[in-house]
Amino acid sequence: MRLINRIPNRPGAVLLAALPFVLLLVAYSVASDIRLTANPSDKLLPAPSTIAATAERLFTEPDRRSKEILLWNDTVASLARLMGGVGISALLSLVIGLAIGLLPYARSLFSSFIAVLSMVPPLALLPILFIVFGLGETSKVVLIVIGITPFMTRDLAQRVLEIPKEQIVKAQTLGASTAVIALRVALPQILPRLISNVRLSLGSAWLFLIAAEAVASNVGLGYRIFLVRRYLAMDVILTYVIWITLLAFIIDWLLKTLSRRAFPWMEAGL
Amino acid sequence: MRLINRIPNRPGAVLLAALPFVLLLVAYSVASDIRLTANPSDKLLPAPSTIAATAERLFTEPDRRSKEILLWNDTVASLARLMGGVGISALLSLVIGLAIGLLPYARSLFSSFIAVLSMVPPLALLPILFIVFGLGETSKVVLIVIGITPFMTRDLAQRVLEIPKEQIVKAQTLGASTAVIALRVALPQILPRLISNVRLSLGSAWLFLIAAEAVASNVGLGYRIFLVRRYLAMDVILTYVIWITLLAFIIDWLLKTLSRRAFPWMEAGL
Amino acid sequence: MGAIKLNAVEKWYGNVQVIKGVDLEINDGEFIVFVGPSGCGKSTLLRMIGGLEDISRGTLDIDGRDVTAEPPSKRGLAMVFQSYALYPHMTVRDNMGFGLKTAGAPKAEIAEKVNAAAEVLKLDPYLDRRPKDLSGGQRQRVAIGRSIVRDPTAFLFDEPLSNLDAALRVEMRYEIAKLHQRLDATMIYVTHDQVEAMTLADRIVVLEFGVIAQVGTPRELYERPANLFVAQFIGSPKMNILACSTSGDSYQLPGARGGAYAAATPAEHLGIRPEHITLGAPGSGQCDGEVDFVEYLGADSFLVVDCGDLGKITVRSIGDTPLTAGEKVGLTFDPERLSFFDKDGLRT
Amino acid sequence: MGAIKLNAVEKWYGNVQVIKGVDLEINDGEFIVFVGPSGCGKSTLLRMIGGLEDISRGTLDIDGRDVTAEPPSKRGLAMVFQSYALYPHMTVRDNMGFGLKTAGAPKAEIAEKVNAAAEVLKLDPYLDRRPKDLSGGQRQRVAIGRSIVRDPTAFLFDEPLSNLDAALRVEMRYEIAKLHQRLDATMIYVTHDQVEAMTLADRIVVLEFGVIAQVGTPRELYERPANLFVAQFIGSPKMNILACSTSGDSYQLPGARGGAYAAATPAEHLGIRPEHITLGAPGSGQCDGEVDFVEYLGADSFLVVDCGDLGKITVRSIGDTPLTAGEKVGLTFDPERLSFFDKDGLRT
Repeated sequence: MRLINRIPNRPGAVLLAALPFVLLLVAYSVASDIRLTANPSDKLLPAPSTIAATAERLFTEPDRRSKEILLWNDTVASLARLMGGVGISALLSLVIGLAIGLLPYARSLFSSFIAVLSMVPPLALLPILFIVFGLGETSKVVLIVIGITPFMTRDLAQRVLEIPKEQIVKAQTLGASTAVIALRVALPQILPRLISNVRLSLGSAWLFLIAAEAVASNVGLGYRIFLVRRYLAMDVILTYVIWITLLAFIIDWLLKTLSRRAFPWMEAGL
Repeated sequence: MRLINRIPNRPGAVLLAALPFVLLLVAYSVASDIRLTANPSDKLLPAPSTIAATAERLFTEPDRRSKEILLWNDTVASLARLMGGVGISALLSLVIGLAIGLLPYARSLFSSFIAVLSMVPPLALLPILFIVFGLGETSKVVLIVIGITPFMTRDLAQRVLEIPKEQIVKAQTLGASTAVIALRVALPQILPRLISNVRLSLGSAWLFLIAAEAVASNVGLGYRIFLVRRYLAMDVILTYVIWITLLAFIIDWLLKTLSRRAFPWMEAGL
Repeated sequence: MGAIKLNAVEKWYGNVQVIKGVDLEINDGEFIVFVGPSGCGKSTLLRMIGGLEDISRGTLDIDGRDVTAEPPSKRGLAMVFQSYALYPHMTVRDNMGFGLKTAGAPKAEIAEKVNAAAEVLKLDPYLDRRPKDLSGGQRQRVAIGRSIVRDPTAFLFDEPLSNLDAALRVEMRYEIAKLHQRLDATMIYVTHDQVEAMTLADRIVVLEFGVIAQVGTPRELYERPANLFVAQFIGSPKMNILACSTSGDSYQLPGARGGAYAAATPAEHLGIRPEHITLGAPGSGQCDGEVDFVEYLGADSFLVVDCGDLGKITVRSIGDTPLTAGEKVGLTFDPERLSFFDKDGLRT
Repeated sequence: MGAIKLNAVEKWYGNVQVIKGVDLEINDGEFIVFVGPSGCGKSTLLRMIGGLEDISRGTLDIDGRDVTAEPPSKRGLAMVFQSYALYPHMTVRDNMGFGLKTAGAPKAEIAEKVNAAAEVLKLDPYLDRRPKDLSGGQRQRVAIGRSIVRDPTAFLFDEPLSNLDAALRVEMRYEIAKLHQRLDATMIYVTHDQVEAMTLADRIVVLEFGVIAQVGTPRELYERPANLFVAQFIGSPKMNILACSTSGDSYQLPGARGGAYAAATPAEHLGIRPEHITLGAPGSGQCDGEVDFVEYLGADSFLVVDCGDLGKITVRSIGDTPLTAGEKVGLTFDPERLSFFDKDGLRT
């Protein structure tokens, strides 16, 4: 029987799916064990137990100087920047995307500008943002906005253009004005797409956030990771990495659930 | 007549498309002029003529100490890292993507691992890469590979799964083995997609490159931008930003042309 | 009221003329069907009437008023699309009430009119569903309902049934016919399906390359096609067309026997439909041939008879036929049912 | 050689039984058509024969050899899909030669066989094109050619014409019939189109919910349907089915006149096709009714006659009809053409 037709049975599939994770864990544990045996003060591959202990300390014990739990402060600061940037981008892309998709004049005006804009690597603009907006919150939020708005706008505009011509024509023969068509015909149909765009863009948004925080900040998840790198504090870094991944996963799941709840008419809509 | 039906005529459309660029240029010139009139040694908004002069100097005059033209050194170093990372990612994603798409066993084995992997913000891993691989070239290339491979792999696997079942079945009834199906039926059909994936991923690859160079390097486009930020050398930064954008545009155009030349059967293929 | 008049209407896309001067008067309450092969301009003509395409030259009158320059929303016409064009995010009720709501009608009036239309179209149980939860036929009914609610001057249908399967198509065809009886509104209907055209139309307009080939009742088109194009386009299987010559009051077929000819002008083509030929012994009737193959369809059988120089002639035999491939037969043409065409393809 | 035998073949998906024990013998060189409504299992059955679906229970023999456990590539069958399943990146030549190349045939042999198949299918001019540059009909021919090249034991067609437009469908139907004559290979053909089934098949297999409802020649199915399902599935417009009762050697229709009845077992349903009813004055024939509406199709007209308690009866009138809606008529059933069914729907 061809390999192509060999299908693992149910428990086999679960086992296979778990395999890479298990292997990774085992490999790490063994490597960590070997290094620690050779040099008990080695910090490069801390034992899993050390990581767990560090994680517990980070989540619960306040900093000696500030009396605050740094991890929670970092999380709140980073999430605020992330939400701010993504929220502004979503709003901008919705408005401009609708305009480009519906109005030929807006299409002529914006589309090539946005196409050129999307070719500029946003991180290269970060130094300019720091110079113009200073090292504060603004430049971090603006970096996220610059980074993800062009993509979201182009995609939403495309989606508006994909709305069957007949729907727009029918609305016109039924007496709808441009505003009514935008708000009652086009907008509801691109809202689900907006959410899926936000989900897709969140990965990039995290990148911009971490980059900005790494370069200049005094609080935030990205700042902390790059700060503790100097002390080779692998246990702290790994805790933060896992925590960020978990946050990303939860946000994605929330958005997916929202989309399914809010737009039940979406799948296979004609 | 509804706004929705007003279509600009040909010259009008060109004019409209040029408008945002012209406005941006004019606004910059005016702002620069005002600041320079107030303070002739202001560095924040250098006059367009200053930028042009700087650009000419950067492209042609060698550095006094090293006797080499830094911009070309930076470009070569950055492009080498970019190509290395993207090349490795393309190869990896092709092989793993084909395996996941064609073989149920590989699908069980890899797909959830890659799904989890793609949720980890790669920039958060950068400190770990620096610690593990040191500050040299390896960690920069690995960052790019980690950053873009999961997305490309998932997309290629998806594309393989989208090849109509009948094509695979037909190949089997015509006596093709798994290897023949992979190499003669599936591979040629996903190659165009690989190129479009590379095009899509290059934006991210540039980001990872600039981020890695900004944090730790001694040559490279990203390194230079963040270095001169300290001296507020806006003219240098702007030259570099425009140069990076141009490079990104040229690479994209080359890939697009390659794809169109190499896969003429692609569009509307059934 | 819904009388529509097209005066020398033309459509140009750049230098390409798609509609080449169409004159047509449609009476109030009439059911008109546009048919023709793809690319003949039937949909373009409908969209020009609906105002979705500009009229390049000529004028369009509705109820005696020139509406050539008016936007679609002012013409009072309702278009029903092949793709339904329903709004996927709205319920059936909201879809049907959309036009009234944009017109600012009071809620009670909207509800009343939507319910009335839903009753006519048997959509009452589905008013709170979304389009994706409906079958193809139900979606098409919602699309029609959305138009009914606005009391249009006329309905324009653009291949409304072509996305439905065969059984549903027959059913919806019947429902549209009933709807026309009940509303008594003018309807213009575009289709490429002959059966739809024949069964629905008061008059059929056959288009060929942007020109009207013939306008007439289904009977006129079927029995007295005005030219070779209409003769071959209407009817399935196609009318047999044979080369012939005429002299005085008789016609001749090459290598076969002829018959009486009545028209004044000479003809070069003879048309005879498969059901107007009877099979007999070789030597009888107008020509002889050999059965090439037989298609048995149950109610009828179609025989393709190879008549040498005359070509292959399709003959209908009612019910089954005792003939099989290879047998020699004589073909008798019903003299009442012959169509003759001159060298330009026009009926003599 | 291509004799295929299904022995009590069953298909289960978990707890759902899709094919419920099918026995069928297909002779070498026969053209067999599977028809049935969607969901009847006709495609599943074809895919089981082709080896694309496992056979849950029962066995499959090809030329006397049990191939139930063999993979598709060992059965020597060639499947032609509705979607063509051509390789978009290969030329027509490479698509057609794919099977030979994987089998390691020498280049000269591949070229020769591909050219031979291309000639049969009139594909010579297109050998260097890619699928996207071909029309639908040409793509389907390439798909057939790819199968011919391997000299299969039998061809399996899965609704091969359903993606083509009406005119092309008629043409390709004719070509498939010719191909069958020329290759003389066993062909199994799945379709939901009755006309394809009637005109192509040596024998038709009608499936209903995974069970064979009837196997027979097109004539047998049309003239002597074994049960109510086949009676109503084959034929368009449908056979009229009326409630009736029998006593001894006569049958009665509620509120109308009956006639002679020959079978031994009592019947509860009478079936009569539209073309086997003649129209006469009220009071004549089996029942009276009022014309509800008339559909004129040119070659025939169909009258729907409202017969009160008996329901609406469709009657074919050859050519035109003088009758119009509202007129009273009497319906005479051709006694030779009546079908009777008992309370279980089986022919008496």
